[in-house]
Amino acid sequence: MNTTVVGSRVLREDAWGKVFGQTKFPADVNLPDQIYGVVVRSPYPHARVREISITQAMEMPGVVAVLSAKDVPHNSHGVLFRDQPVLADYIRMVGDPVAVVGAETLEIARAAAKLVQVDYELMPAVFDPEEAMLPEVLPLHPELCPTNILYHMPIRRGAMDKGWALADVVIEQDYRTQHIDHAFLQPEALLAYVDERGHMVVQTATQYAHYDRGEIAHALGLRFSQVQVKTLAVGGAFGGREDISLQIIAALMALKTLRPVKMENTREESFYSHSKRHPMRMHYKTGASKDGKLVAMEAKIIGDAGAYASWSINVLRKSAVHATGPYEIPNVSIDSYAVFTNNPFSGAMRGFGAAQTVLAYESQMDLLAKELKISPLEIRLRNHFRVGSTTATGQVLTSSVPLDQCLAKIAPYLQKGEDT
Amino acid sequence: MKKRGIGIGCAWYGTGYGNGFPDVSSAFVEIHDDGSATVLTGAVDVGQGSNSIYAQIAAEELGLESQDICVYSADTDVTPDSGTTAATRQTYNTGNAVLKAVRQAKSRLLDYAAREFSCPTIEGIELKAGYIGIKGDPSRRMPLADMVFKARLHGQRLISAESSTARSTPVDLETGQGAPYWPYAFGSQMAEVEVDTETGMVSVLKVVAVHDVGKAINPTQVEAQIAGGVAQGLGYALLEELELQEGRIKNPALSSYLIPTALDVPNIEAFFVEEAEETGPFGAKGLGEPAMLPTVAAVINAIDDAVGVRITSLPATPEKILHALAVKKEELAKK
Amino acid sequence: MIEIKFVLNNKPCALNVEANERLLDVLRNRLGLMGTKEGCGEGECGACTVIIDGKTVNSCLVLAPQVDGCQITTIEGVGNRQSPHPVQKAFVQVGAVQCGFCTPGMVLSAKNLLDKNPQPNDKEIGVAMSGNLCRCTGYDKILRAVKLAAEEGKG
Amino acid sequence: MNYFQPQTVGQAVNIAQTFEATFLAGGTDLVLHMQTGKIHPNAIIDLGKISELKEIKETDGYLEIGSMATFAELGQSELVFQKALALWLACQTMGSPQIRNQATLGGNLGNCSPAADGLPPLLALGAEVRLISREGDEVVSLETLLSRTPLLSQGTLIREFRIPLKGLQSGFAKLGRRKALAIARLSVAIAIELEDNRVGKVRVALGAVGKRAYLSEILARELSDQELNEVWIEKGIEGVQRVVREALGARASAPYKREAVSGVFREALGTFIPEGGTKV
Repeated sequence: MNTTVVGSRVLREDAWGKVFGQTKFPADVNLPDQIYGVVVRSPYPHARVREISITQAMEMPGVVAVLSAKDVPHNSHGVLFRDQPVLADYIRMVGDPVAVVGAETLEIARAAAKLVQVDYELMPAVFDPEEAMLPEVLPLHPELCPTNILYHMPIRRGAMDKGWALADVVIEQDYRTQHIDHAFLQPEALLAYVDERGHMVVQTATQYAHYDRGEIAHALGLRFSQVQVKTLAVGGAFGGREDISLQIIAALMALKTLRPVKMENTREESFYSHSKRHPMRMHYKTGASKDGKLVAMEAKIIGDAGAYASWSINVLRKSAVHATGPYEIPNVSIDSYAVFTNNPFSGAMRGFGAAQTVLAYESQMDLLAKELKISPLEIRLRNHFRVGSTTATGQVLTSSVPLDQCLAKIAPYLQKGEDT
Repeated sequence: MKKRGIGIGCAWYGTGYGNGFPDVSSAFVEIHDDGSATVLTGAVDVGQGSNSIYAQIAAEELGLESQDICVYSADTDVTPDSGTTAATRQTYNTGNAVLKAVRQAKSRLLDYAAREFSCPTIEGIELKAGYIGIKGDPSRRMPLADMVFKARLHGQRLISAESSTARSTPVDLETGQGAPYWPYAFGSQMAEVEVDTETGMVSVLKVVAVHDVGKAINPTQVEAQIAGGVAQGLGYALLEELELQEGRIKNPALSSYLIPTALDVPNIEAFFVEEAEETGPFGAKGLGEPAMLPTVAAVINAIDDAVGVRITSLPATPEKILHALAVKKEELAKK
Repeated sequence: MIEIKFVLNNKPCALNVEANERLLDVLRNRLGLMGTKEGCGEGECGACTVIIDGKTVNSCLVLAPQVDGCQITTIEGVGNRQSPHPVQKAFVQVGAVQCGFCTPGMVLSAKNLLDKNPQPNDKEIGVAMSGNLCRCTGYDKILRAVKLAAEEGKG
Repeated sequence: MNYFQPQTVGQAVNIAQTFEATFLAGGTDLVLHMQTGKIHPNAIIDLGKISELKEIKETDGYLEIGSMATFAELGQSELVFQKALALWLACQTMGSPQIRNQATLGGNLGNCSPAADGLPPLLALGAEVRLISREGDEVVSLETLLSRTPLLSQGTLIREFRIPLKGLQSGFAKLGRRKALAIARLSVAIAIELEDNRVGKVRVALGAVGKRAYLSEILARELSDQELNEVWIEKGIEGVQRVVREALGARASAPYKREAVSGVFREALGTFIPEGGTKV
């Protein structure tokens, strides 16, 4: 198709404001008479909140309000299930918010947050996803699922016994990936206020303003039409701004005090207030025939969902669907699991479940190539998806599968320099 | 000793929410009296540049320049819902919604213009370089602004609202069979590394990344997405790890949770392959997430190529590499 | 309170500050200069970079009274839409800007480098930019932009 | 909180005698610690306006470095490059450009982190430190100073570092997790008397293998007065590994560091001996 503007190196209009430092991120906006919100977070991974004493904090001059679970009209939010409390009275991870302090200055709010006394009843915690899968371990979300296995996705294609019979070479190996933080440069920040219309306005950085609006409205018992989420410049996201972080807490404070509320995470608070990339344990067994064709693959993938569901079901589904890599394998058996633990909750992050399995399936390819004494490029050329290929889920790729072109472009670069 | 190795990694990625989840984007468009236009969408530009992509799509369709288009996004009082900026879906999904909306507003203009030019079908009308006129007759054209203004005086309003939905179906719960995502994006990367056999330190010397984008709506932004993805992939492969102790984060700081600096990222050669995705706006599909996928594999495979050890758990720290080298040495000694 | 006087973006400035106030907070909260960003608060990310007496520093690690008598340049003092600084122009042209949070600090580090060393080599550019973290760009376009700005400076 | 900004060393010392104050050098550690609440100074004496503390000069057989000289200034100094290469090298990789512009050598000693980049080179080069306190001036070897607890008594000002110019050749290498903004996981500074291929006196200092940087007497003994050749290098590597093993004992980082130190030692040698120290 002939295009003139599409396909051209048009300059980004927003870049100018950014190079001059004019672009407004949520931390950069203020309103007269605003108060500052600071969250009190749980230091324990699994506990019940017996009691919160706010007396001392409230006595501090400049403190306007201290709010906790009992102050939230509908105390839940979440992208798939509303399993995450706005302010928790039942703690499932270190960093769960239990209270929020609103004060005239940030310094007062921080000092007062230290004076909020929370009496925790500690409970046994589980941090290893495989241990968490055991039936005798206390389920973290009995209302969602009877055990900590939030999700299991099986993929069955072809016949495994037939597949293994065709395999001349088999590689079996375990792989592990780690917890990753998005580490976007701009920590969470926002400004929430009730405007002249009586509407709740939240100016923030998010990946989905309309979702935030719905969750704020739900938690506070407002109509969607009474809540405005206005996205300011977003200082990086990568999946870490999909779940609610401070939005509802700030809106709640603004609603209760009728003062504009400014909140800004420190970097440390930021680490505790958004999701993480799922660490995964992957057991892979892959077989190829001596002509270098993949014939069978089995994989078991366990993803640590942490304390809340967030996107875990979708993430582990994506892991399973992509577990073969971009290769045709006629006989496949894949099982992926999302498991609750008392670790920081896992959610969306760039790559979304397909990032972890790359380590496994591409390592398997190189290991197979070595056994078969063919080059890493060659084994990929013999197996990669083309138009008409069928994936492990039985999906036929009907168009636009130019992996061959990608490999052709890469091939000339597969030469290395000298050791030193 | 410092040993070099190269590695290759391939990846694929099903874009969109997938599994039959309604994956809908919306857009409002208004063409103004002076021939400029405003696009409203709920799609948040998180820095990747989606607003600029929508401006290009709208400008292309209206025969305007990108700077003639104002894109305003993600204000719930003003803009329609366009879904999450996630799942590598905003160029594709919201791009499609913007294109549909622009076409709808444009078709009203074309209808009006066809009458003005006494042309029995809008097929005979074209928008080009700020003008509207009869295809094949350069003498019969007028500035777009004049036509819009005329239309306005006749009570025509060139506004529109459209949605676009990606195709996806749920998979079978027992067998996982189904067509969960569309489209899929592909990519391949090569990494060259140098491994210090005494310290286990890995230097990445070069990365070449080739990605399938359907159509590069903005090549500069494509390259930028690729380089950013590679850098995150390098962090994932070599540096980053949240250290937990009983659920507590031991390194909740940028001085202890280490991401790559400018000196840790090598020269990145970014290429893209354009094979039009027929369902995408101007043939485009998404790139955001795929850009970071192959890097991990390329680096881990390159380490093996360099020093003959297979690192199976991320990140590939110097400790793990030295340990693997020691184990290998022991095994060789036994033989 | 301590009275301090300094030159900020070529204009004299005097104000009273607390001994333990950070320069970053003074710039943002007292003077409304929001172009200087806080990304980590520990001198790691460089988003709060300013130039003091010709040297880039992290304003989150500077106490306000320390700058008494100094010349300070923040991003607000570098270029504008009518006459962008060559570094700013190059950042836009090359596409070195994504989310933009690191950008002001990056621009200041690049400007300072070119002020001192108008023709830096690749290594010098990399080192000069190594105190500014970016999570979006992979630095590739940023380093190219600095190079372009240096080349433009030649002519 | 009181804040003082003296113009001379004398004023600074006088203030320190009157108030229980904390000296502020570059501030990269102090300001951070104040912000996180780790330190609550009663008063601050900002040394930033005392120009005499910033001097880097050669006098009477010594390279004198004022305590307020920044890592950037040292790293750009031709004199330091010529006379104290190990220190110059350490100044190239410490922190980031912004940190190097702010952080001072005196602050590096005062804060005295285990991974302090400036200290191993100073130890290897045999630096002395001139301290000023109410008791008066004291010149003490850095090695002796680092054995004191606390390092400095209240109100003691680090005036300057004095590196004796004995024609030592020196080098430095550090191992971090990344290439900038890296805290040393290991650092090695070596200074030797070198005549043709004959090694005279040898001093090896290590960073990040104990609470403070330290100079290894054992290595000095084992490596001094020998031919510089492959055997000597291998002996050095073996020695330095042994030292690290003993220093770290059962610490989790020990197995890695005692291996990796060989590469760091080799790299440090390579910074001043041609052929990367692998061939002589």
